[in-house]
Amino acid sequence: MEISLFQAFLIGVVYYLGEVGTPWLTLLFSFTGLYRPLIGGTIVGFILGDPVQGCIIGATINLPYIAFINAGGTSPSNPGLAGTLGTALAMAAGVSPAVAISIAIPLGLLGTIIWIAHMSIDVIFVHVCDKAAAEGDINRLCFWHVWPPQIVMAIICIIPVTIGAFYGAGAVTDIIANMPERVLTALTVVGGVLPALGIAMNLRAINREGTLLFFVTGFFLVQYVNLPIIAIAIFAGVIAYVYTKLFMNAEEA
Amino acid sequence: MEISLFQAFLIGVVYYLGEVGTPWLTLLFSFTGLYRPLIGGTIVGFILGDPVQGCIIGATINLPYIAFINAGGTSPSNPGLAGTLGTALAMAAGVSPAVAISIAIPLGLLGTIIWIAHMSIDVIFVHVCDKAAAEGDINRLCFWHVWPPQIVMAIICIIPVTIGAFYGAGAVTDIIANMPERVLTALTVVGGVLPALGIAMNLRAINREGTLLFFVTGFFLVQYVNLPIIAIAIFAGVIAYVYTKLFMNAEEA
Amino acid sequence: MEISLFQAFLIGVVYYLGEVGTPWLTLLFSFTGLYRPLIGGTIVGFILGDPVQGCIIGATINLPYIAFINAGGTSPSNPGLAGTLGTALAMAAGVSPAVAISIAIPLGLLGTIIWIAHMSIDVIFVHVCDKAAAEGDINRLCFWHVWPPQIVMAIICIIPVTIGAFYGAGAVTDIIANMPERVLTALTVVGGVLPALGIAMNLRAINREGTLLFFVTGFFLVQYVNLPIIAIAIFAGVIAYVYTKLFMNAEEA
Amino acid sequence: MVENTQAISGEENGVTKKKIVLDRKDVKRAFWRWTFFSHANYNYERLQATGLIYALKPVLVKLYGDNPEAMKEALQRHMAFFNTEPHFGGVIHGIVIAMEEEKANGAPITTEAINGVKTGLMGPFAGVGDTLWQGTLVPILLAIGISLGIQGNLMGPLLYMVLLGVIMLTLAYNIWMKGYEVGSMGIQKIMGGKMLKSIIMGASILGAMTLGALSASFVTVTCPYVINIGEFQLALQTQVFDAILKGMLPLGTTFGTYYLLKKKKMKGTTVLFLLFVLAFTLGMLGILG
Amino acid sequence: MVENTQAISGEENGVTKKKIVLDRKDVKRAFWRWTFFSHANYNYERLQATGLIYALKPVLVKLYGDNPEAMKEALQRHMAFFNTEPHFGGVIHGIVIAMEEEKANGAPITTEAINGVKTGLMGPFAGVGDTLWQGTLVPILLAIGISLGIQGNLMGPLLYMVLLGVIMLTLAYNIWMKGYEVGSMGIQKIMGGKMLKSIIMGASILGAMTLGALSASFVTVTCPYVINIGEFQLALQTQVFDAILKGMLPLGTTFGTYYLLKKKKMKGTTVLFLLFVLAFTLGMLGILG
Amino acid sequence: MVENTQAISGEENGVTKKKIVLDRKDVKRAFWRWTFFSHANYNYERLQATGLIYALKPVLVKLYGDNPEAMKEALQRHMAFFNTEPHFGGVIHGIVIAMEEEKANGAPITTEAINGVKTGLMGPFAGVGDTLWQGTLVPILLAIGISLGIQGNLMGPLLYMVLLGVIMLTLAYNIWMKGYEVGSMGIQKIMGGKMLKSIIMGASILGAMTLGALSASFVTVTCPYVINIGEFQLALQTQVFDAILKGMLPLGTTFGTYYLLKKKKMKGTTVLFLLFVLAFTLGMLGILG
Ligand SMILES: OC[C@H]1O[C@H](O)[C@@H](O)[C@@H](O)[C@@H]1O
Ligand SMILES: OC[C@H]1O[C@H](O)[C@@H](O)[C@@H](O)[C@@H]1O
Ligand SMILES: OC[C@H]1O[C@H](O)[C@@H](O)[C@@H](O)[C@@H]1O
Repeated sequence: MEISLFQAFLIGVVYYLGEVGTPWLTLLFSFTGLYRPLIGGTIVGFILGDPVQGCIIGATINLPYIAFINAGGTSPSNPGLAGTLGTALAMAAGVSPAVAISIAIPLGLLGTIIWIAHMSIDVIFVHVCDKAAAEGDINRLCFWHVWPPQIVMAIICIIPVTIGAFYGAGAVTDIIANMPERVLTALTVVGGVLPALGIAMNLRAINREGTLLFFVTGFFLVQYVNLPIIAIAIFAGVIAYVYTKLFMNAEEA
Repeated sequence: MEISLFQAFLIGVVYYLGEVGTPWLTLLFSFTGLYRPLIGGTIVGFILGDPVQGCIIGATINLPYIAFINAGGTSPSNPGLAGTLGTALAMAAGVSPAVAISIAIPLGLLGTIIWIAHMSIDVIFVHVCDKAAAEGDINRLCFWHVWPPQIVMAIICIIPVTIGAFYGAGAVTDIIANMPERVLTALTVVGGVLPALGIAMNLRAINREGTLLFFVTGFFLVQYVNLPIIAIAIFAGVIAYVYTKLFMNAEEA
Repeated sequence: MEISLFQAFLIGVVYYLGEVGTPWLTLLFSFTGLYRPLIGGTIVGFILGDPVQGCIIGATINLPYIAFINAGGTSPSNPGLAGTLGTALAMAAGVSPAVAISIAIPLGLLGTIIWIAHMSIDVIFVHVCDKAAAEGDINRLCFWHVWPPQIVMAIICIIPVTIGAFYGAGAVTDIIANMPERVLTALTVVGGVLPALGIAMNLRAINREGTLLFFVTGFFLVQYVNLPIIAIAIFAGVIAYVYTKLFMNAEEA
Repeated sequence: MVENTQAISGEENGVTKKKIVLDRKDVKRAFWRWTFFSHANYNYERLQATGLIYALKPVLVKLYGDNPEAMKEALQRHMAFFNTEPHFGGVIHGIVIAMEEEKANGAPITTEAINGVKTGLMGPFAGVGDTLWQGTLVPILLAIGISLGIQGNLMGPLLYMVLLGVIMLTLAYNIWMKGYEVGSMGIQKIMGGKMLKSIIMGASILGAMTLGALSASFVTVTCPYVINIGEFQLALQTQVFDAILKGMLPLGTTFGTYYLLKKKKMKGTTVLFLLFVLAFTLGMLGILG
Repeated sequence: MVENTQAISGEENGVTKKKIVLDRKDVKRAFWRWTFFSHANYNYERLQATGLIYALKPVLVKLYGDNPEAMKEALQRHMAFFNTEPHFGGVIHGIVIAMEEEKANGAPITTEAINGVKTGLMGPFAGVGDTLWQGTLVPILLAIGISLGIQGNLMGPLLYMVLLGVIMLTLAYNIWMKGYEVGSMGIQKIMGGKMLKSIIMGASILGAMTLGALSASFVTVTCPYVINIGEFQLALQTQVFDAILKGMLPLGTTFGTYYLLKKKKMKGTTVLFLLFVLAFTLGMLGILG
Repeated sequence: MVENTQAISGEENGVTKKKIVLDRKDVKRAFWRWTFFSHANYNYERLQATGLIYALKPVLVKLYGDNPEAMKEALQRHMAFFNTEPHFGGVIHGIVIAMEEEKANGAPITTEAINGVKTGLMGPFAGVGDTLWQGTLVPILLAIGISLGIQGNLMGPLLYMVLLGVIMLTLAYNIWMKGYEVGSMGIQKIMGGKMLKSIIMGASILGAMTLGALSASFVTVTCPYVINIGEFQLALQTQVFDAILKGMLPLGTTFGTYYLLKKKKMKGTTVLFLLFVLAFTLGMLGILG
């Protein structure tokens, strides 16, 4: 499959719209929307004319990022890039979803550069805002909150992705074609291991006594009782309520 | 199948004996005995010469009334009539258990008239008892507690059911024969929805903070873990004990 | 299969090394090691040249002793003898594991004699130690703690088992050959019932309010949710922690 | 009980009036009269009032048989509104018998005291009793009985009836006798202490969870509707509802019903009618099925 | 809120100064400005500081529009470092708006008081919010969405997005408005009392258990290695690991990762790199697969 | 420990007597002597008394080797009845060593104090230890080991032995050393505080639940009896017992056995005999099978 320059550009826009810090879709529909490969991949599929394939590949690429968390602005990876550019290249190269994952993961790693760049550059605009504040000029402050940062971000998001999508397809097809079976297996292993990172970072963010105990409970309810996530979330909700209620009841007695 | 007048009369007696307020079998074996279609239907089956078929139909009719509750004398339906007359008519018409349910449900609704009638008429006898009490005449009081109400109740229970069972069979057969498929499906839907009422009334009777939480737990243990009721009752018993123990432990500490 | 005198002697040694009170393997690897038919049987299998068969038979014989407990030196049975001599005779007679169990159980019963004997005889050596203590002679005390008791125990363990293994095989083969089917079934029933004793003794040793409740929970989690033991142990651990935490939290509040 | 009463009556009257002592047999007879006749004259105005008197007859006759005035008072005392769950609530009757016995022997027990016990306990024990009996045990046993019976196995109704009878009569009998034994003293322990509160709390948890299980097992609502968007077919039940949450519709139905009863304070019959019409209509339209 | 403020300002100034009253509309406008623009200038130095001011603009203009000095103060006040989870943390904004309103009407509310509320609550609500939103709800809905989407069912992404949007926006809106309603008084209840502690505890349990489930469902580590000892073959995965404990390797991997992050205090990127190299190498060697 | 002791002995004697300090090596040697020889002379009269002395020999020789009188006292002190679970109970030995060390260096520790620690702790730690070791861990690992072994997989016995050895020896060693480190001071914390109570409670819950699981998995009692009433056939096991409650008979058997042991206070051997005869007879009659 060929990717036209216009399609490549649209994919760049999708990536930009999903990045944390773009206001146009709200944080909710960007960071926990387009930024997730499940959504980003499907939209890229639409752009490339096959939403169903985009959805399948996006969903697969999303697997290692299922418990991805970005708390307080620290991020070890960039699922947004993995989901958009990753899906695009995978579709262009016509590979299976399992192989798509091994294209996407390195992209996710590379993507952190974009994140760090924008989080750093924005510091400049804050200082301009400081001056506006000192003068009591709220309009200027609000202008600098939105436009300069967004222009910068649009540039650093859209340009690389457009280029990557337009020129990358061929390169990726070549690399994949020459990759030994072993390496693909090894990359699948990597894909299976990576969700552990999101989960562990999440756990660290919770960071309370007894956390690991409840973690283990959820883990083995899946392993031995084979419950789906939603069922465990329900039971976890009940347990959380009961435990907290009994604990607090004792505290105040 | 024909229902003889004598059989019809016997079915009337079965209904009477199961009604709340008949003393002859105790409240336990009437209200939570013959009154339940599982039991009433089986006995009607005996009378009509096919206890196994009566049992099957009675059990089916009992489904929407499984959590039926009558607390403090308020009752939205009459499973007793549904179970006895319903089983009789269904067997006479030779219909499937699924259809039997749609004969029985309207009967259950009609039956509330009998209940309201007897609960109202008995008020008369209470006032006679008041007089006996004022005279300190315990024997007269006890006489009026039993005989007049029972005679009234026998009349309003046995006569309509005898008539219904004797004459109703033909009518029911006709109606069923001419009923479109759609309607039967719709009645099955009704049968599936109705247990919700008994359950909701039951829940309202419990009426404590946290009730819905435990309700939801039981619900999803069935949905996702596929436990039978008895297993859930056992685990619920353990949870009830533990929760109460911990709660009270804190209260008194 | 023939058992040579040397093999019979080795089996006696295995039994001796597994008995509670032999120091050479530590209590851990004797009492909860060789003493368990799973281990003892496998070793006897090695000696008789077929470790896999020994393992199968030992594992089977271990079933009724799975929750065997010996707390404070009181023991209703001797799994050590059942596991070693039992496996040896079963292998010699070439019987199925199910039959092996019915050879082993009576041996386990007989074995308590050996246990009682050594627990009684050792009292003598304690009195000698008392004298050593009164003289402040720690070397003598330590000598009497180890050597005399071990010599006695080696004798009462090794000799009977050697004789039993050497001469018993024939007798057992004969008995088994002439045993009616019924009796074998009945012995299987016995084998199925006996684990109840170990479990009940264990429960009695725990002996706290609420114990039976948690027991019942574990029981029905297996019956209705089909969880393996290890899963239940994990969930039990979590429950134990949570319950204790909430209980103590209330206590101290 | 007996010794206690004697002491009190002796001390108070100064003279040794003939003490009236109840047999355990009297208490048992009252139990059986109640078990059979509690609801024989059940009515909207006083509910179980005359049932209570009928049950207590052997006791009242023995205590007040030779004292028409006292009998009159006793009868009028118990003609008041009374309603409780008959099996667990039997503890109240046991206590009342013990109080009447003491009163008949001169203990200073007022009509108010007896009424207080009755009205104070009848509510809680109706709640606990109905939750455990009608609300939990009966549905559980019915679930077992129906599952056998629906296959034509007569053990279904039989097991249901036998298990229910044995469990409930054993409980009822012992609770009744316990009530008599603890008497009006023990009552304070039960009412004031944490026992009653514990029982209510435990029963409600047990009941609620079991009802949840019943709801999941016996409320069946499925939506066979399939949406067609061009060639894309979307089966609502399997591709939406089941994907989000198993049992979504039955749960929603049950909660909806509960909402109508509890927040909208509708009467059971109204809700029944509503459910009927709604389910029938949606069934006719092919939206539910 | 409004009446209260009036009373206070009236009493204090003695003179009836024109009172500035916020509309609910102003509060809602601020909510939407925040919802869209909270992170528009997100950066390492002050994080959401300018986002907060951008959101509060309609409020600040109304309150201090004719008072340049007060406006300057307000802007400088809010240029301070600020960061919280934007949906649950919206309660802080609501409270801040209520405080600014009172302050503008003369209540003795200091800059320190407003800062105290912001810095005191932003941490806890980041914790609770991230646990519930990113840590629990998003992964659950993703698990549902991915399981559909991976089969090519477009309901997967759709359901995910719709459910997430409805749930989070409803929550965020109500929390924000609640914050405004309780104002600075209610804040003490929330901060001091057990409510906040309860919410944090409950959220962490819910989150931890869900993460456990995710770990079991989505971390896949298996060892295809088979040991050959003579003719005896030992498949490590099925005959050792599975026999001891199902999911031993995924659990070990997750705990190992957690250990590196938490005890070794490694950065996420470092751990990612480590995992990548390790998994790749073991995969190449055929030890994992 | 060491510094502390020095201070005390120094102050008390006034003169700087040569202080005897134990090496960690001595404590470890004692641990291994105990691990091997605890039960070498196990007997009905004093149980592990001489085992304790055997274990402590290196310690006692170092502390009292040049003081025959003190040695005599020490030996007689420890010849008293002693029995505990050897792995978890090792904490007692650790404490005793620490106390002896202090005593030898002049701290005012009486024989009663040492005895108090031993008799006070040996019971609780036998309870906890037996519950966790024999009562929980061993049966769990046996269940795994047997399930493999019964299929002829030699990993069964191997895994059992290795896991048990590693877990228990690690625990035992650390508990022993911990006891020595906390010494007689820490003991008060353990005895008085809620820690010991917590451990006992937790262990008993864990143990009880595991036993329940074992009972369900390994007690097998089924009734093949079929009742014939005319043409109606009733299979007791499937149509009655299973319909009411899965595992009814094994549960009943276990509870019956428990009842005989606990309420009837029968001896284990008697119950074993009873069970044997009963099960055999019912098996011969075809009622069980
Ligand atoms: O941790 C609080 C908050 O920090 C940043 O604002 C972002 O990473 C948000 O997603 C997160 O909720
Ligand atoms: O609610 C208490 C009680 O009220 C009435 O007597 C009947 O409905 C009983 O079934 C119920 O138990
Ligand atoms: O009960 C404590 C202890 O007693 C004896 O020493 C033996 O039976 C041990 O196995 C047990 O742990």
